[in-house]
Amino acid sequence: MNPQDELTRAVEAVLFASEHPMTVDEIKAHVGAEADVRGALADLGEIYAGRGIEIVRRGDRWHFQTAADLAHLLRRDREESRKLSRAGIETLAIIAYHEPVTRAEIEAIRGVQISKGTIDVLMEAGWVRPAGRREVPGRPLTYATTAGFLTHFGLASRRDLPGMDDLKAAGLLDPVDLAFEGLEDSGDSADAEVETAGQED
Amino acid sequence: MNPQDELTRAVEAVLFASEHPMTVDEIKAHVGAEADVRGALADLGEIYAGRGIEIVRRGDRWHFQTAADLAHLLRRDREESRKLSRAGIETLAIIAYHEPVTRAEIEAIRGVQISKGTIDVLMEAGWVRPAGRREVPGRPLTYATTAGFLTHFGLASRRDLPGMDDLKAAGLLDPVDLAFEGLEDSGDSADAEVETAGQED
Amino acid sequence: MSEEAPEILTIDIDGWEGPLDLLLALARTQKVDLRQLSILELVDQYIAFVNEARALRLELAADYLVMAAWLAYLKSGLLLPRNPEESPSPEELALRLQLRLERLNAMREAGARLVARDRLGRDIFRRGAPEGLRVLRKANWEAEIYDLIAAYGRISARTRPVMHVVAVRDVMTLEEAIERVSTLIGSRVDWTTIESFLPEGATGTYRKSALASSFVAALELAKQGRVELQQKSAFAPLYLKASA
Repeated sequence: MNPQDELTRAVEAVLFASEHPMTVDEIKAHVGAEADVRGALADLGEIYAGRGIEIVRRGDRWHFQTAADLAHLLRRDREESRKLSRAGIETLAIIAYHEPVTRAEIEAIRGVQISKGTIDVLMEAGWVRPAGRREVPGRPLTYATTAGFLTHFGLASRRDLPGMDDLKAAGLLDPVDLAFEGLEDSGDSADAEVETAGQED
Repeated sequence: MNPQDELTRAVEAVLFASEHPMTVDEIKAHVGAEADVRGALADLGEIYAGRGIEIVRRGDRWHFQTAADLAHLLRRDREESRKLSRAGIETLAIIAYHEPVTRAEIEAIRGVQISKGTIDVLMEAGWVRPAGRREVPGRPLTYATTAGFLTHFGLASRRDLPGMDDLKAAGLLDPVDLAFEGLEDSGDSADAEVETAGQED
Repeated sequence: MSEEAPEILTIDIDGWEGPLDLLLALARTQKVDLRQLSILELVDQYIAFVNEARALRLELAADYLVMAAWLAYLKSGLLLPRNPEESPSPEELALRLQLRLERLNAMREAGARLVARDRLGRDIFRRGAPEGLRVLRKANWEAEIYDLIAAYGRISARTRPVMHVVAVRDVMTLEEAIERVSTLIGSRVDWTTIESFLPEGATGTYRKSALASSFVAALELAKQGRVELQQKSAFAPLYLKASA
């Protein structure tokens, strides 16, 4: 077996044995600092393509997991007992698509105050973290998602969030004020709206 | 992919996700009672031969494990440089000058009790060893230095340790406050001294 | 839910998370893209909903009523002849409402898609029984020979017996002074200064010592009635004479 194959075996074993997703540096700590770990991970990606187990990257961490199409054989319902509330799901989505985002910004989008517990539940699940303060009056705390969020929802990065590109292109991730100014600038102005409204009346 | 390959994938995923080694019947509970699980297990044995992961049978149960020859990668030794505490260095000095010496004698010389951990650290460092028991009531253990101690400190033998006269000549036996004043006079407080002198003029 | 008729919404009042949420649900019943939404129709839907709720004597939170009032105002603004002075214009307010609904809707749909994904621990699994990786920390203890020697010096300095040596100083003891003064006083007839009792050639600290001892000797002899003392004022010369 050539050295690179030996390394691939080593990376495979380390990642397989690990209880947590690992960064390239963490893997190197086990297989050697000089090793071409990225190359080995790419090899493993090919070896496991189409198998019952796959090697995936979530954020900057790698791990093995079962193939998605086999979920029906494995699905466990225990997790569903602590199902997220609608407020929880929406708050999580707003944080994920807008991060870093303040509580006030979340509330502005939802049009309703969020209870203290909603963000707590998301933090307890390990999906959301405080992400520093915004340098505006009051210095409000901002929130962002974690590596655990990417891992749990099977996202390689935030760019993989469902519909992210479409939402961005449609300006739906911009605040209302910004979107409004954009509409006025582009000539698709309030006047047009009035006519529409008038016609429909 | 043919049905047997599909089954092999399924068995692979089920076994991977299981928290315990599984019997053929337990695997069938997931992949179907009619499935040729034994055939799939045999296929997996071939697929994983020589890889970083292997599929093994223990009694009538099957599970994945990392290849035995890679077990050393799962353990990582990390060396950390740590400075010996004051209690540690003092205890080591007493052992070096008075060996063989009991814990009670060390404490009498230091004038302070020593914790159990202090001598453990010196033994872990490879500088101190138990050196038999003293034939007095209670038969206390005595301690002495090791060859590793001499090597680390660059000594040919214990006789190379400076004697009391040398220590005195080096100013190391001066009471602490006098020695401290000596340092201040010759050292960084020289500026302060000049100012004082100036004021007195 | 969005397919349901407004009448059914009335019995579901507790299910709404605020007026905006209710507005979005009502907007969806128009079955158009939110960009084509008729704000006037939405206002009518909302106000009808609130009125119906009141008719059924359902408790409505204050913010639902505030929204109803605001929407009624918005509707009149949109329908009445325009007042160019008014800012923001009703059209701008309507557009902003539509933009808010679009954004809430986008996040609601995104959230639904997010939680419907194959999720780790529910649909996708990591290895059930990983061996785990272990890090064995090995301390590499450091100490220099100087540290060792200095430590021993420190202990020795701290614990060795302390001997106090008093330097030998040139002094005249009290006994010596009494002897000397009582001998000399016999040979003096007149008052003489105490300084004249000091040994000739005595200087420095020895002279000071002799003076102090001679003074105390003079006091002692005076107490015994063998000497008389005389001094005109404080710090004036001190005179001695044998008692008569």
